[in-house]
Amino acid sequence: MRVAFERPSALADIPTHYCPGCTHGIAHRLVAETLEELKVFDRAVGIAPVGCSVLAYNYFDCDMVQAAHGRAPAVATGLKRARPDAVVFTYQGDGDLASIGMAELVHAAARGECITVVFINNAIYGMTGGQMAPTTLLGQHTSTSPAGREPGREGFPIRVCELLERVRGVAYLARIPLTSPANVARARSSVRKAFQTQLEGKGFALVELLSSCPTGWGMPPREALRWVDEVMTEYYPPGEFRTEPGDPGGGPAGKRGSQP
Amino acid sequence: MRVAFERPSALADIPTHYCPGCTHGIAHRLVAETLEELKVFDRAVGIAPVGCSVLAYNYFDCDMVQAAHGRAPAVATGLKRARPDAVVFTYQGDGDLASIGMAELVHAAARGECITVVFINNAIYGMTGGQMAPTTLLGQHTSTSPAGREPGREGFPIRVCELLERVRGVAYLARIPLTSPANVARARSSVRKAFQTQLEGKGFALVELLSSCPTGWGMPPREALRWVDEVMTEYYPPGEFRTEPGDPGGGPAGKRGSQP
Amino acid sequence: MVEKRVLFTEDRCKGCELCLDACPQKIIFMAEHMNGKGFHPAAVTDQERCTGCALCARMCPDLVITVYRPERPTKAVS
Amino acid sequence: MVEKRVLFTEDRCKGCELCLDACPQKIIFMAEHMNGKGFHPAAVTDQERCTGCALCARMCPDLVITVYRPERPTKAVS
Amino acid sequence: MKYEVIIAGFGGQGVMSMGQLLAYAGMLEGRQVTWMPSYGPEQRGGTANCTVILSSRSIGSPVVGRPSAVIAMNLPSLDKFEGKVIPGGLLIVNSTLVARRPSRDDVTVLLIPATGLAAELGNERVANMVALGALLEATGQVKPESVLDSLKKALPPHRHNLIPLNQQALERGRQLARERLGREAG
Amino acid sequence: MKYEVIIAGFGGQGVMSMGQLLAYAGMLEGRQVTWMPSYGPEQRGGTANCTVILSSRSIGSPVVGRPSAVIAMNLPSLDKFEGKVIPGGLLIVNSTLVARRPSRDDVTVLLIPATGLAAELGNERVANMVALGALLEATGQVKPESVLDSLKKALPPHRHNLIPLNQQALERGRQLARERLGREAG
Amino acid sequence: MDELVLMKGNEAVGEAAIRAGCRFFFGYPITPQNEIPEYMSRRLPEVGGVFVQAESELAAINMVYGCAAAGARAMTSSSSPGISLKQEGISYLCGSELPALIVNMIRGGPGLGTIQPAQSDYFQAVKGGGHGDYRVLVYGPASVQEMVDLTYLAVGRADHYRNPVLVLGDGILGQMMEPVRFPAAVDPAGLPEKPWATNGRRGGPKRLLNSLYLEPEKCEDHNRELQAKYCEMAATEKRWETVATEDAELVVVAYGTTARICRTGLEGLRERGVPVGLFRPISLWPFPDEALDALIEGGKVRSLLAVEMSAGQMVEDVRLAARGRVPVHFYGRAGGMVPQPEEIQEHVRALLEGGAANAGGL
Amino acid sequence: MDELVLMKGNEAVGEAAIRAGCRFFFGYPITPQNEIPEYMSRRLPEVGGVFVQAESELAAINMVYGCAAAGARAMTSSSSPGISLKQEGISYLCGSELPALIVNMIRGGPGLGTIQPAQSDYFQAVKGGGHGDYRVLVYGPASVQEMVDLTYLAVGRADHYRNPVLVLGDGILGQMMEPVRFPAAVDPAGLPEKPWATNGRRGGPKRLLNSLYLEPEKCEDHNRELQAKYCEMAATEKRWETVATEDAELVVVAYGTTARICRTGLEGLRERGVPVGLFRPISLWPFPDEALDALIEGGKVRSLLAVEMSAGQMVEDVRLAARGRVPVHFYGRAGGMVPQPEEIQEHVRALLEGGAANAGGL
Ligand SMILES: Cc1ncc(C[n+]2csc(CCOP(=O)(O)OP(=O)(O)O)c2C)c(N)n1
Ligand SMILES: Cc1ncc(C[n+]2csc(CCOP(=O)(O)OP(=O)(O)O)c2C)c(N)n1
Ligand code: SF4
Ligand code: SF4
Ligand code: SF4
Ligand code: SF4
Ligand code: SF4
Ligand code: SF4
Ligand SMILES: [Mg+2]
Ligand SMILES: [Mg+2]
Repeated sequence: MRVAFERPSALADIPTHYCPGCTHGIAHRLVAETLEELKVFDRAVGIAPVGCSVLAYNYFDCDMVQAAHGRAPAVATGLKRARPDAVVFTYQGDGDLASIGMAELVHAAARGECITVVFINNAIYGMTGGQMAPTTLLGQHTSTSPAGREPGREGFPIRVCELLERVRGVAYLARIPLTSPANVARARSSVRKAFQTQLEGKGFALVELLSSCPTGWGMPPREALRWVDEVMTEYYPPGEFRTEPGDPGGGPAGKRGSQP
Repeated sequence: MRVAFERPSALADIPTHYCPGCTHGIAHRLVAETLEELKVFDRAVGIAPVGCSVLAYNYFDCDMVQAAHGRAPAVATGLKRARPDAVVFTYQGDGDLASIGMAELVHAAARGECITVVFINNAIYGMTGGQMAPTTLLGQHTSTSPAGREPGREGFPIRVCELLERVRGVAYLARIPLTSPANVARARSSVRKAFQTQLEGKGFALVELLSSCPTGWGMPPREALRWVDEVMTEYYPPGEFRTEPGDPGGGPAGKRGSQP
Repeated sequence: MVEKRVLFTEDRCKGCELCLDACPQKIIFMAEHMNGKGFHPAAVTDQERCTGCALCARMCPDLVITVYRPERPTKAVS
Repeated sequence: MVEKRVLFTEDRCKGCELCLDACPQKIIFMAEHMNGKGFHPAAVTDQERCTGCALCARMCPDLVITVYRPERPTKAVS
Repeated sequence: MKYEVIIAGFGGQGVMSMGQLLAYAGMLEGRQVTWMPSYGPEQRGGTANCTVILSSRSIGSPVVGRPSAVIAMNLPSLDKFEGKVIPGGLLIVNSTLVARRPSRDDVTVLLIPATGLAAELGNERVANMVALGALLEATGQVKPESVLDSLKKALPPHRHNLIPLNQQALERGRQLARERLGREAG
Repeated sequence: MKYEVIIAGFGGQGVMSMGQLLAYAGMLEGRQVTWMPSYGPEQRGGTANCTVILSSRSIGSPVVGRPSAVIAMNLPSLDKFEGKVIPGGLLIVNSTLVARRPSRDDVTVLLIPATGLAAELGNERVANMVALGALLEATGQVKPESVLDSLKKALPPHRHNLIPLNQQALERGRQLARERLGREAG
Repeated sequence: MDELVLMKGNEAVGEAAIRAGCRFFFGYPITPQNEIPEYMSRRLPEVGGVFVQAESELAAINMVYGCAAAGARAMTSSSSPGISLKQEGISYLCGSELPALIVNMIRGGPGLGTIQPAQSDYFQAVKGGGHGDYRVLVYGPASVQEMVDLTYLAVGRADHYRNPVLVLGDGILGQMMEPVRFPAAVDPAGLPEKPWATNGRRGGPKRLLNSLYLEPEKCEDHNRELQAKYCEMAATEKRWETVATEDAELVVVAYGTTARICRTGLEGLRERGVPVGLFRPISLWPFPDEALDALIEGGKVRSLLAVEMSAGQMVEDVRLAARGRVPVHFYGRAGGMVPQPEEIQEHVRALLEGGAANAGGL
Repeated sequence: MDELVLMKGNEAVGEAAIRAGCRFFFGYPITPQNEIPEYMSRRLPEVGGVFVQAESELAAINMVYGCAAAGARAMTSSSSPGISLKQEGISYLCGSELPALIVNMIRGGPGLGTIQPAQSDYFQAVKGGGHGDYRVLVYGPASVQEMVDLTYLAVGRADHYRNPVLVLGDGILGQMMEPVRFPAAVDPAGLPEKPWATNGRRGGPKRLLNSLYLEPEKCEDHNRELQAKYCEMAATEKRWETVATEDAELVVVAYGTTARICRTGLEGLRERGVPVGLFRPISLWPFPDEALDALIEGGKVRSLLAVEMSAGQMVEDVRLAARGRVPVHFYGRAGGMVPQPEEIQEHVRALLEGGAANAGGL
């Protein structure tokens, strides 16, 4: 018998602190497998965020730096500029990346920093106990949107890929839900492309993984995955938004008014 | 003889500190005229940024608040939430709004705050003496991009309207150059719409005014206006990007994948 | 006794049941007993029905599952 | 002497010349003398050629210009 | 006088609310009280605990190194807190989930199969009330009625249907403690 | 000994570089020097000034309340600094642009039509060198050769063609000062 | 709600602020103070108020700035790293003279540190973590009831002085429950007008809220006025408590949670006849130095022991007050560790026996 | 470049950092230090370095964090409001024990304040404007040459201690030109390896840079180690200068720009036979307290006068060192106003004649 599946060696062989059924674990594995597959584990440096995945610094067995809440892209910038031969990735939740860290994200993208951002969108602040995230859906109840998110009060959820799609400097951009073996396989291929983009020096790469937070959502894990598939993907359509660098244009009222 | 044109009374009758030919002065006038025209001067509160226009607090004769660099949209949010009947506008430069203030901008937009943002894009940091701005064009020489902005070193210029076009919560969005009487008339109509959007409670409104900084660019004023028309508008196409609230969608690779 | 194709590191299992839905053979079930962490761990007894497709393992957030496959490749999805 | 249609508050002028390009009549010129700020101010002497269109005023960043128009509207752009 | 209790168990076992009920009851009886939870990032599967102090005088430290009593609802809690009970103190152990016997011989040990008894009553979730009943019986710190009064205040009206079950569980705990302590019904 | 000069004028008149040349020249002559600009947000049309101190001992404050000499290249500068020159000090006024006569009678006043003379030499921008020449002549603080040496160091090689013009301007200023002071050529 | 209720410190802070007429909360989650925003998101809509979860602590403090500019009573809360991010904003609030309630439930640092309680943000709070010469009134409550009372007071004092007021708690005070009674509710509609508030001229004179003074003379004048205000605060806002200091030879100086732990420890020593007392600063800025001074001048005190959940910060203010007249010792725990009464007792005993040196703990 | 050159303080700082082997600059424009980023944007590419204009001060300090994590010598600079925004980042640098050079060219505050020089960020610098117990080595240069020397030193000390070092200048020091001589250039390639740097394992053990310690015991241990390091710094890094203090009855204590102004003033007094001296702290943290102590113990000094461009911040450290043995007076200017030597002279004379009270200026 040969081994058809085993723990990637890029992940430390210790139990994680994540809740039962939390897809952070799947995302970790995809990154670890990619580091091995692309043979870059040895020059990889990961930036752990502030969020449930802060302890990712213990799980990824490569060099790791813990960053202040939201600032991982800035930390990654400093690191990558000092060591262009390092393979630098950040691993960030929606609160970290899209709320407090919005400026650092957009500017790292616009600078076209050759880094890979793994973005875990679980529509909530898991770590701090289930508060509203910038990606919390309309109507979703959280501990700080107790009556359900209502645009007039709590505003609209932010779509990170759609936003970054408009930023020149971005070279790869995709969104995949971590909800089934097929989707996980797709996610893995996207994670791989996001690292390859860095290796080829093309620019900024981000993969958004639609994830579950059974605890924060108050749902059993399987129901949580169904909710991702049925509710989240409606507002956050999966797919590849960008696969090459270039000028995304835009322009007034849909016209692509600008030259590349 | 009747008066065909005179200083709007919403502007204090004092000389400004702006350099000769700086279009900040034109932008001021457009805002002041709009406040009068819409008869909202008396309940207007302006938020002055940090930038050449910091002293706007002296020029606009309505109530004014000076905000920390980049935080005007957050200050406006606090003010508008406390006094929904006030007509709140921020007046911000490109450094203030698109660099240090990127997170506050995107989030005020996503919350759909009923405020009006007047955005002066002059592709440079005027106040501090001509450093690179997030909107500085590729190839443009500034005191911190002395060899000309080069994407691999200084990244790409950010298009604010194109970016915000993807943010739900935005209700009005336009870009106009302040380069000729006809364009100034267009700009005036856009400024007016941006205030009307607020009055109708529709959501977040922003007008980007392509402006000149003769001093920072090292050009005579008339040449500077030509540069706006000939060079800036190429990367920053003028026009209305959004005239109503609604879901801008987006979606992977151009597909509009999401429901409104 | 058949050779094991799918192995669960029981003490790492958090009983989330995500592997259940992933298995095309529907052979994974939750054990009656509790593991050291207080969870009912996932298990497979019907080892010969396992195709070694590893779909369960790819959905397990906690790397509980190791999968072996006979040297001659099966037809299952890889 | 003709009634003035366009009036320049000379001391506020910064000599930027933006009004020059704006005037369809091309009657604005920069004066020889300097104002208190050290700039050569803009001026119009050919008042009767002024249509009162106010385009100059709408381009002036410094609100130097006030424009008057005969009560009976002219044909000029408003 | 001051009485300090640490209540510990898995996240879902209701140890926090057990402590709150005790503190609330103490307050209703006019005593000084504090309730202090352990808090941490959401690390499910870990153990949670809280400290309740009941006192006739104003309470200094809400954090207690050596409690008068410990309720251990699971094994990790017993492991962690067994050694901390003061000599002569009380140690209540949820014997349904905890296989081993405590090793302390200088404290009163009450083995209460709280989870089992709660299951018998139809809902494992009231295991905390069983354990609390045992504590009340063994210490006499607050009256069971005060705990029930607290429960009424704590539960929203539409949940008041749960009160009888909780009362039963509390009684069951008291009864068993009485038996174990060889006391007569009071 | 310490010599303190304030040089003031419009933004474009080269007052800053005039100060820097003076300081550089002082440094080349082995003296202690400081150059301190007024700095502010870019408010064009305002006045700019700098302070140069030349001293045989280490310099304490680089900021000077009462300078030994003032060069006023425009009217606002004269208004602002006229009163600050120490009694017995020197006041150089760019009389091309400044219509009024200074009112101080306890200082040496040199009216130098610097802008006019520079225009005569073909470039208004060397007015600062004319004024500097007058200062050198009147005070003897540094040698003209040191200023020219400084100029060579300060200008990039492709601008060295400007040196003769600057030298002429410096000379013109010295000459005029000599005349005004009733001195013989040195 | 005059009755006694059992409440978490965090929630009590929120309710106290509402009672004091605060209807606007702008904040961002961070442990161990999440119950404050969570409570406010539930409660404020019930009383016609507004809760906004800001995109960051930085945005939150600037929303408070805008809200206060409009004349409303506004607050924010956070814990250590989040409070660091507010430092520029706090300096601006002081510069523009805007009232605000700021709550810091301290956790151990530096950096991400730990989420457990600490008192290591004392310097930042009382000396000023932001730029420029400014002062913030700082209260250090020691119980949930005092959190209520001082929060309530803070809201009023902020308006009175047009200055931010900081309530400095810690993880324990935020997380613990104690019985509390709430003061009478203030109706925000009944509060006096703020003529300086920028809510639209509405026929009146133009108002400007600003901290920029390009001319240094004007900026110094402005600073002089601010300093005069701080002097007035220093003269009138000092608060403290003493326990058994009359005949004490050794006085422990501690605030907040640490003070109540020390009290427990000292009660035990007193029972055994050890002549110890407790001096508890309640206002941390202004530090109640004259009261401590008087204690020293009383002549009985032979030494002071500052106890903190930090590496030694308040102890500097104790030393400043002591001016070398009596030795000032220090005992501290850090990184989320909470001292136990027994430790305090041992340390005091060692000191009285002349054992411990002029440092300790940590 | 061993020759003397006339250079602006801001540019000299940049060149000194490069000489010290710093090849990475991350910053954001702000007056009065814009010449630092401008100089670096020109110079760094010439020496194979990298200049990044960050989107904000916050991003800049976090880029420094990442760059330092990779093992490189990195720096940032700003002025007061921008430094406030870096406080969280500075706390993180200390927590993760990362070296960095930070330059603050102070301007008057609070809020937007003024762009003119001040010393009102002393507390923030030396007490810690961020959260948690941490210390940063702080140097206060008084001339352009000293800016060069101390910046050069700072880069090395930062690496030595794995701790940020702050150079605290002001608008004057940044804007003025003085002749300077540069020390020998350090080749960054020749610097010792940093085994802790996270630049990819490359066959070695895993490295982690982190400041989170969820268990308070571990967090306290970490704090204990940090404190031990700070103690070592306090024991070995104190720097100061004295001028004519041997027989001085009144000693002025001042640092940076203020110190050189005081020196001018005091020279004038000395010429007239007034027995005054100057004590100039060069390291602001650690404050050279023992040296001041020795001066007081010397017995001649009858009073101290702290002079600052602030409302009184360093004066607290002077008081702590004086421990009540001699009176400590204060004279300050604020909001961008620079004291003149004559003011100092007058104030000193008034003090010696017993006129002025224990406060002054402002
Ligand atoms: C400056 C700062 N603000 C706030 C926090 C508290 N905090 C920790 S994690 C977190 C949010 C985590 O949410 P997210 O990024 O979505 O990650 P998740 O836990 O959902 O994976 C917050 C607000 C902090 N540590 N630092
Ligand atoms: C926190 C902070 N950072 C930096 C500055 C310095 N600063 C003042 S204005 C400005 C940029 C102005 O540029 P922009 O917003 O484009 O306005 P402009 O002057 O071009 O109109 C900067 C960086 C500051 N005052 N505060
Ligand atoms: S709280 Fe949510 S995101 Fe965090 S570990 Fe638990 S399930 Fe995962
Ligand atoms: S520097 Fe530029 S933006 Fe500022 S006033 Fe001058 S021209 Fe206008
Ligand atoms: S390997 Fe495939 S068949 Fe075997 S248990 Fe896992 S999912 Fe089922
Ligand atoms: S997916 Fe993994 S953790 Fe979840 S039940 Fe299956 S084996 Fe256990
Ligand atoms: S009003 Fe019209 S015609 Fe008259 S000067 Fe102005 S632009 Fe020319
Ligand atoms: S546009 Fe205005 S400021 Fe410019 S030259 Fe004409 S009148 Fe003067
Ligand atoms: Mg999340
Ligand atoms: Mg700009």
